[in-house]
Amino acid sequence: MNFLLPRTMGGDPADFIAANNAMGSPEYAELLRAQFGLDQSIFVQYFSYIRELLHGNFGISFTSFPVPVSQIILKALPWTLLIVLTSTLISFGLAWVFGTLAALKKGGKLDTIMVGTAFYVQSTPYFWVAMMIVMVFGYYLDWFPMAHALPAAMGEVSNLQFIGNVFYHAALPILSLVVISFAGRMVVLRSNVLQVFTEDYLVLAQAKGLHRRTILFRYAFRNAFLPSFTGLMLSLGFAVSGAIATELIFSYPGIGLTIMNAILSHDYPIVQGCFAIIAISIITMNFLADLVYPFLDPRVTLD
Amino acid sequence: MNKKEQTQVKHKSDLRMNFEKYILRNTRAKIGISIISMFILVAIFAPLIAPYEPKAIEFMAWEKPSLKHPLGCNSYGQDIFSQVVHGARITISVGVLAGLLTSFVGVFVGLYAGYKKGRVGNILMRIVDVFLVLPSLAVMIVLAAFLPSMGVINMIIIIGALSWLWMARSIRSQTLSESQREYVFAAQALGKGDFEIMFKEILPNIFPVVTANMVMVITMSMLTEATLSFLGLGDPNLVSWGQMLSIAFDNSAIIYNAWYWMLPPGLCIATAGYSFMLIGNSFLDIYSSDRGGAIQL
Amino acid sequence: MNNEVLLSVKNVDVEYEVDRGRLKAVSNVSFDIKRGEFFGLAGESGCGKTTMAFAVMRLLKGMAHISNGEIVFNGKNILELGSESLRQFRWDQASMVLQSAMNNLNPVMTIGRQLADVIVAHEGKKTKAALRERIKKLLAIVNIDESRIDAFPHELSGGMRQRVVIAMAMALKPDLVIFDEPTTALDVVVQYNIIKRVIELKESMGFSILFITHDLPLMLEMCDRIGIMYAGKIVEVAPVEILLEGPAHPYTDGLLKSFPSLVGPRTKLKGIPGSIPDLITPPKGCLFKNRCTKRTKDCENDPVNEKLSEGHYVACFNKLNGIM
Amino acid sequence: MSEKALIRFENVDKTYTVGSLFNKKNIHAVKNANLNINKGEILGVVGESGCGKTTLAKLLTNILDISGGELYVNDIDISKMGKAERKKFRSEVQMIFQDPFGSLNPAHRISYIVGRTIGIYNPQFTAVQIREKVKDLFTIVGLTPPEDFMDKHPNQISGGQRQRIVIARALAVEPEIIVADEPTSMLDVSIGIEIMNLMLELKEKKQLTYMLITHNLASARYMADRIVVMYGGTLVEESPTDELLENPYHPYTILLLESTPEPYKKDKKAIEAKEDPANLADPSPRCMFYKRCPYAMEKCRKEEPNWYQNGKHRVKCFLYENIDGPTESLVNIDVYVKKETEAIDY
Amino acid sequence: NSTDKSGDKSATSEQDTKTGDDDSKSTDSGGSDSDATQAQSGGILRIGDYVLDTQMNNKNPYLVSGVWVFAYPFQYEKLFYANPVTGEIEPALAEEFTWNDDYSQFTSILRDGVKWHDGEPFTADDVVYTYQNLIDYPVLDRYGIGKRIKSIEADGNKVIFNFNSTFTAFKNFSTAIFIVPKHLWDGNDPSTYLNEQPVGTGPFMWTRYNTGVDVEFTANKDYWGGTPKLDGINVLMYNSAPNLTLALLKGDIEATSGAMAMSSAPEILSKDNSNIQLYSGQTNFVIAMNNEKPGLSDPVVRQAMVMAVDRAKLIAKGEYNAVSPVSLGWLPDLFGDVVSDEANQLGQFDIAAAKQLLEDAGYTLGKDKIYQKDGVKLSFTYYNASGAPAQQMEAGMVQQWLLNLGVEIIPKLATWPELIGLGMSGNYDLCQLPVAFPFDPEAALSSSFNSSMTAPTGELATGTNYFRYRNVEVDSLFEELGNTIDTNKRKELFHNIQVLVANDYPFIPMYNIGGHIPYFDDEFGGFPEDRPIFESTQSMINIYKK
Ligand SMILES: Nc1ncnc2c1ncn2[C@@H]1O[C@H](COP(=O)(O)OP(=O)(O)OP(=O)(O)O)[C@@H](O)[C@H]1O
Ligand SMILES: Nc1ncnc2c1ncn2[C@@H]1O[C@H](COP(=O)(O)OP(=O)(O)OP(=O)(O)O)[C@@H](O)[C@H]1O
Ligand SMILES: [Mg+2]
Ligand SMILES: [Mg+2]
Repeated sequence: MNFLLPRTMGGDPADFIAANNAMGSPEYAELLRAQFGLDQSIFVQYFSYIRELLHGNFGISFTSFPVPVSQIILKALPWTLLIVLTSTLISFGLAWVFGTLAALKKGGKLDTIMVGTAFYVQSTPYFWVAMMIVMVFGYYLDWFPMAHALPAAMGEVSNLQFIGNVFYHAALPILSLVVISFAGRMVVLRSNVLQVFTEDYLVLAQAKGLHRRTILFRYAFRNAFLPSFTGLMLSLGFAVSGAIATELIFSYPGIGLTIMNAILSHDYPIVQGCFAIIAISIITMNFLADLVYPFLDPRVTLD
Repeated sequence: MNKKEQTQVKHKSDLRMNFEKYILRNTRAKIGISIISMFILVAIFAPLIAPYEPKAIEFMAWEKPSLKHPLGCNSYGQDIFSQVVHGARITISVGVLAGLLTSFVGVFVGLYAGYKKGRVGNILMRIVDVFLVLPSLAVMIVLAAFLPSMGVINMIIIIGALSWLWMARSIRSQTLSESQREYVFAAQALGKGDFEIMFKEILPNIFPVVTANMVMVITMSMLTEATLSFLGLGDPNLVSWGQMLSIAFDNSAIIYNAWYWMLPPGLCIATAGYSFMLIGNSFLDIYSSDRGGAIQL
Repeated sequence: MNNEVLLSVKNVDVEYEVDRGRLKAVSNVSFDIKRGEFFGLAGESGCGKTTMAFAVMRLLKGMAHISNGEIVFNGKNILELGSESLRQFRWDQASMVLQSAMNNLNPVMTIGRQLADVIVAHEGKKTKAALRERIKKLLAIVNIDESRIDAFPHELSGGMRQRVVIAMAMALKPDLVIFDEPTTALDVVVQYNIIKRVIELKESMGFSILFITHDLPLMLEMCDRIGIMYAGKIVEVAPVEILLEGPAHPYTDGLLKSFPSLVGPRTKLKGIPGSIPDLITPPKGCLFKNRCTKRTKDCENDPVNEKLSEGHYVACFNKLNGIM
Repeated sequence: MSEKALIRFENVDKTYTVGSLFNKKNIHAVKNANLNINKGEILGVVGESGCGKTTLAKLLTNILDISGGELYVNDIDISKMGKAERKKFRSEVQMIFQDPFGSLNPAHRISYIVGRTIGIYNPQFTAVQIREKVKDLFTIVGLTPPEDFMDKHPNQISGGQRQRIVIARALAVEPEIIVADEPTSMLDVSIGIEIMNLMLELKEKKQLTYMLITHNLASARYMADRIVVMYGGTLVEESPTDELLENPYHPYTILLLESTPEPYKKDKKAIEAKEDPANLADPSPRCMFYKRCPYAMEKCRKEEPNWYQNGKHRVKCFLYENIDGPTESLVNIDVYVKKETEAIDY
Repeated sequence: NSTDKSGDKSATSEQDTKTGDDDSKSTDSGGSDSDATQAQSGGILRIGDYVLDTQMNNKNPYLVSGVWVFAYPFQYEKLFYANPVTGEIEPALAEEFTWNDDYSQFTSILRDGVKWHDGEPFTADDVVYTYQNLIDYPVLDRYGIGKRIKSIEADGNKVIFNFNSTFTAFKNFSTAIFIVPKHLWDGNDPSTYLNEQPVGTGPFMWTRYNTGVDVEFTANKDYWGGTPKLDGINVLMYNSAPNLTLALLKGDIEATSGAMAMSSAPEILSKDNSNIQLYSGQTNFVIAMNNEKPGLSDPVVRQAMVMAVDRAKLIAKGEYNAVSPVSLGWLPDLFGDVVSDEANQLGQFDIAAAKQLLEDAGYTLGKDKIYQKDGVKLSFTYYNASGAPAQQMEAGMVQQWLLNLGVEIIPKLATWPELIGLGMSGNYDLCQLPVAFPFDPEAALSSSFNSSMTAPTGELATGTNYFRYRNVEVDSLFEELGNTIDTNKRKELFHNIQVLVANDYPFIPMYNIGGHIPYFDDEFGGFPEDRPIFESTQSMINIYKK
């Protein structure tokens, strides 16, 4: 499917390149097609794709011929992972804390405001939030850089400076992702906590005369976290979707942007490669989650 | 004859009962409904409300808000207020239609896979899982690049094609648990057909979930429409809120301080989506408390 | 058993705020439990038993509140306790075992930790070894092997989980243990075993028990005294022997005659037709009058609690058996 | 009885497959069940939770397919029915469920719930006819006047009334056989006894055959002509009701009897038994009760006992293996009597 | 090294080019000589470009895909340089050239003292090697030069090209071929060589690429044209034109490579010290008309449609006057004196006249206010790029104008590759797309208007004659042009062709895309005006920090 999906797009990449560079010469397009291996039948293409995939190759990009797709993806992936993972962790942590606070004071002022805001933010177009963030923090206030993952002409710097720079530049993209994903997560965690509050063991914990702190941290917090753990891993797939707009708006060199451009220029190998990588990483994440889960929840066993 | 009439009357009162139950009793639902009705009214009477033709390139570019142009003019010299008013039409109808399409497919697949299980159901769910692993926005972009250009219909199909996945999943899990309930066994023991059980027995019981899901999908559809437009995959011949934002971004509205161009469409999307979410959420609340859900402690 | 009153519930009302108005789940309920007594509370579903028990633990929250009366425990009105003294009161003096064994324990903590929590919360920090020693002993009293101390709840059977909760309830040697339908989810055999054990513990420790169940035969076999609740009110309180001979209230009588028996002739039983009135808009007078075979026009008034003999109270105008 | 029984279970097995792809387990919920039910009889099935009672009921009503053996109703093998036969079968065998709250679809009015059932089997009926029929049924199950109930939703009536609707729905197809799975366990006793009375009454009126499932021996005694005791997926004992209570053969039956609270029985001894739930996932042949049985022998762990039969009373237990002819129970209650324990302190 | 200024004069029959360096330096630095001297201290100019990481992997100037074209002119040079601002061809690595009589042999005399960035001397062998690759690897040869070359010989500082036949346009084409160093390339397959560390002869050397952020270039002190005044340049990467504009206005960069949101032009120009350099380029944006489709096959209809479009307003509203107009004669200013003014005057906006034209030709307005004749209704599909809002806005304007005329438009969207596909196959009525052409007027015209460069609708065109334009007269002029050597005669032929084509109205002109380079000159000076700021090696060396 990875293979077919991009190929269903209309238009021929070789014609496109030829038209833009060689007065649309069909002979030239034909030469390009041969170079890309697009002159063979779709089956031959498919089998060579599979063969290469088994060797860990994703083929060679058309639009940046003759660079291997894996090289392109490997360069982009870390940046996307950085912002996606960091923002997921931050938003999850915040959501956890605020979700619990809101649940504790269900119906209270904080709760009403938090939940209302969360709903509202959830229905806000993501890219718009990002745009507003660029506008305010990047352009007008100039607190953070508006683009790039690192400063221009950075030169040699110490590791610490390097990391500092990385996060200084990732701040706005991460902030925008956090703002958006925080809302949804908070609502979910809040209702998880509320759900846990209705459990008999929590009633019993109260009856036991435990300190409020103990009830909250030992009994409510952890149990409320569990149901959303697997969801957390799955949500990374969405986060990548979110990354497309982020990277576009923040000129951030990640994989979302790579996909977007590859699709627009019909560069099948890159599209295929990105989809494969994303699918593989999400599947791996889920697998890891399944491995870790038994340690968090003793009810689940590993077998 | 008489009987039939009677049952119809009954039916109505049933609807009214549900209406009262789900909507009137719930403040949040009331707020949601009123906001959304306002938007729908604006959409319907757009030509009467909007002072100008939304696409007419008649005025000075970058005009600031004034009495003549409440929200100023955009970079081409189009009246932004008129565009916002007309945008309600496209954005909301894309949302609603995509929501309906999604619900239709999602409910069918979800019910089928959840109740009948079997091979077809399993394959369907496999497909759902496979697609869910891919970043949906990217797949939508591919689809957008693939489908022949048909404007709004295109947009609706693209959004619908992917958002039914979640819906099918949620309906399926709901159906799975519902089909463990004894009334389903009872229906089976009575010899009712599969489709009667799926649609007449199970569906009415998960209806609030369906509705809530649908409402969420509507919100998501409006957001997706905006995002796709922003990425340049929308239909430029239509004025939608997403399209407006897209053009605002592309034309560097930021450097012109054109908040009057960037804020209103975004706020409209958020507000409309918010009101849909309110409705959906209050449905779910009532549903779960109907099922003896959370008892407060 | 001595005659010292441990718990005295006086004219307690509990109301729930619901959509349609106020639901009086417990109204004007009074009863005493003596030190060392095994007191049962029986009645149809929804008659307010759990609400009553929660009121004694002051666990009612949110939409429920105790609108009237007092609950005197060991001479102190617990409705006046502040939050810290309430915390200390709970479990230390009165502990509770809830209905379903499955959900009483936190699924992600070992039972040892959960037992330790109780002890630490009330007796302060202790060394690990001392705690474990204490917990092992506790498990032993409910016949659970000490090797299970680090087990998670899901690794135990339903009966064992219920035993763990019982051990937990005993941990601080409280004066009162409340059982709210502790065994309905369990099989008769297991239920029988557990309750016998509880009685043994009670005998040697001397605490009192408030036992709530639907299962009247069980109660009759185990309890010293039984309160029968109907629609939020206690209609009769009587020692078991009196009930077995013949109750005074028509409702109690109907209830006792609803249970088929394993012995005696296989006669046809009658049951009690009808159902509990709506507690939000209760009818005037005796709440049972609509289902009562002995109904007279007196029943349009509120019946008052009458003491018939030591420990036997009834609220009815048309008492049975001529006991007077 | 020389004639063939109305319902015959012949070596019926049912296994559920559970677990994930890599970790499949088979749960043997019903094992090698042999059982006859005669026309007009009430058969009680008792046993602890999870021993397979509901499964047995669902097999008989064909909600579940059997995994092995044969199950005949009216001499038709119900696992091999065609479409028409199945429809006829559905009108012969009806089920009443444990949970009156769950077995009525909350989305429909009760008149629809019952009426639709009539409609399925009587497509020729007009709406008016159906309504009349529904009213009749409501009257039969004691919901009078029927007009008061017709247009209500299940959640607007009480539990006892709901269970009456369930019975009315079952009667709507005029069945021969009714399988009742703990029909009163969710109801208050005072209500439950009325339902039992109603069922008994209907049995006389309509010549019904019942399979009544309960975990309460006293209820079984109240209703049933004959009682089957199940343990761990197997039928361990079967006997006419009075005989079973007087002269229980199986160690488990006796444990069950002694553990059932009975305030009116004098001189009850305190008993104690091991708790060790039967493992239905273990496929090896054995007596399922051996772990808890005070009489357990080496054999019990390795083989499955055969039926020992004494007239209409039969048992699956190795204690009776070598007995010919009628016998008294070989199980003494004293094996369960609790030993004195020393004073407890902690 | 940069002493040999005399060589700047070209020895061709074309008029003298100005000797760029000295003149432009003196004009640009004008009254600020003190600044210019300070400039020796260096400074790094920051330029923003719309470029992606995927374009940074491959620095092979032969390749067309995945490369970053903007960076080549700093590093590599060609034999000659085509200046789009003046429309002239200037000497670069070749100082002079000579043709033989029938224009089948071209001799270029190379500049002395040129060195590669690694210090190796630049020789005739490098030029031979570069061109030989075009012959050996057709996939590198997008203009099909290789197949017209018979042989290439090096002779001291001369390179002699022998052609199969007359090849007057060779010099023009040579402005598109970057010369690569043989000593580093030899032995690699140039069609897949990534050229990780580019080594050229230009004024700036590739120093470092910081992934996804920027590329640093350092000045080549040994540059033959003089040591650049800057220490280096730094090109920052951006993902979109609006982001570039933002960065420019925020001051993160001093100039952009040319990519910018057109709508920001007025705002940029309103700032102090801001400039936008405009020049025409090698891409015409047009609304292609399929001359074979019913209705469109009538030249009168085409003419009326051209006249219905207000090109000036289109450029003003749609592109904020940051582009130059396209003439119906096709050739933009950069071709200098071969451009026909007469063709440029045709098809002026006049809806009334356009309507009259249609009426005169027998078209009548239907009930729906759409013209029709003989059952043919003037109703056309109009393909347009998705994902390009400005394009779409312009399409909307055009649609309105055509509607005013009485022509119905059914708009449709397609992705860029699909649009090109439609153009090639001719499966369209109207299609709004860019058409690129090389720096050779003959090739530019022929590729789009020679009937041999098209194919019947449904088949793929062999060139960019997407219009299905066929005119026997034009074809014969092309043939004549191919056999004509005389410059003046050729000029006349060019004019005639343009006028003929223009009178057939085969397309609706929109605008020409060339350079529109915004820059701020508050901190840097020396930006040239007579040549593109970045595209020309010569201009880059004079920019200095104030
Ligand atoms: N959280 C609540 N909100 C509103 N009403 C409640 C709530 N909890 C209980 N009630 C109502 O209060 C009454 C008494 O409930 P309670 O749970 O005390 O009865 P019970 O005797 O314990 O019943 P059961 O035997 O079913 O456990 C019932 O009518 C019930 O519907
Ligand atoms: N659908 C199912 N899938 C897997 N296992 C099942 C399923 N239904 C029942 N079981 C298992 O089969 C065994 C018998 O179940 P069954 O419901 O027949 O017991 P039961 O005697 O009716 O119990 P109860 O008295 O609790 O209703 C149990 O161990 C149960 O866990
Ligand atoms: Mg209760
Ligand atoms: Mg069962």
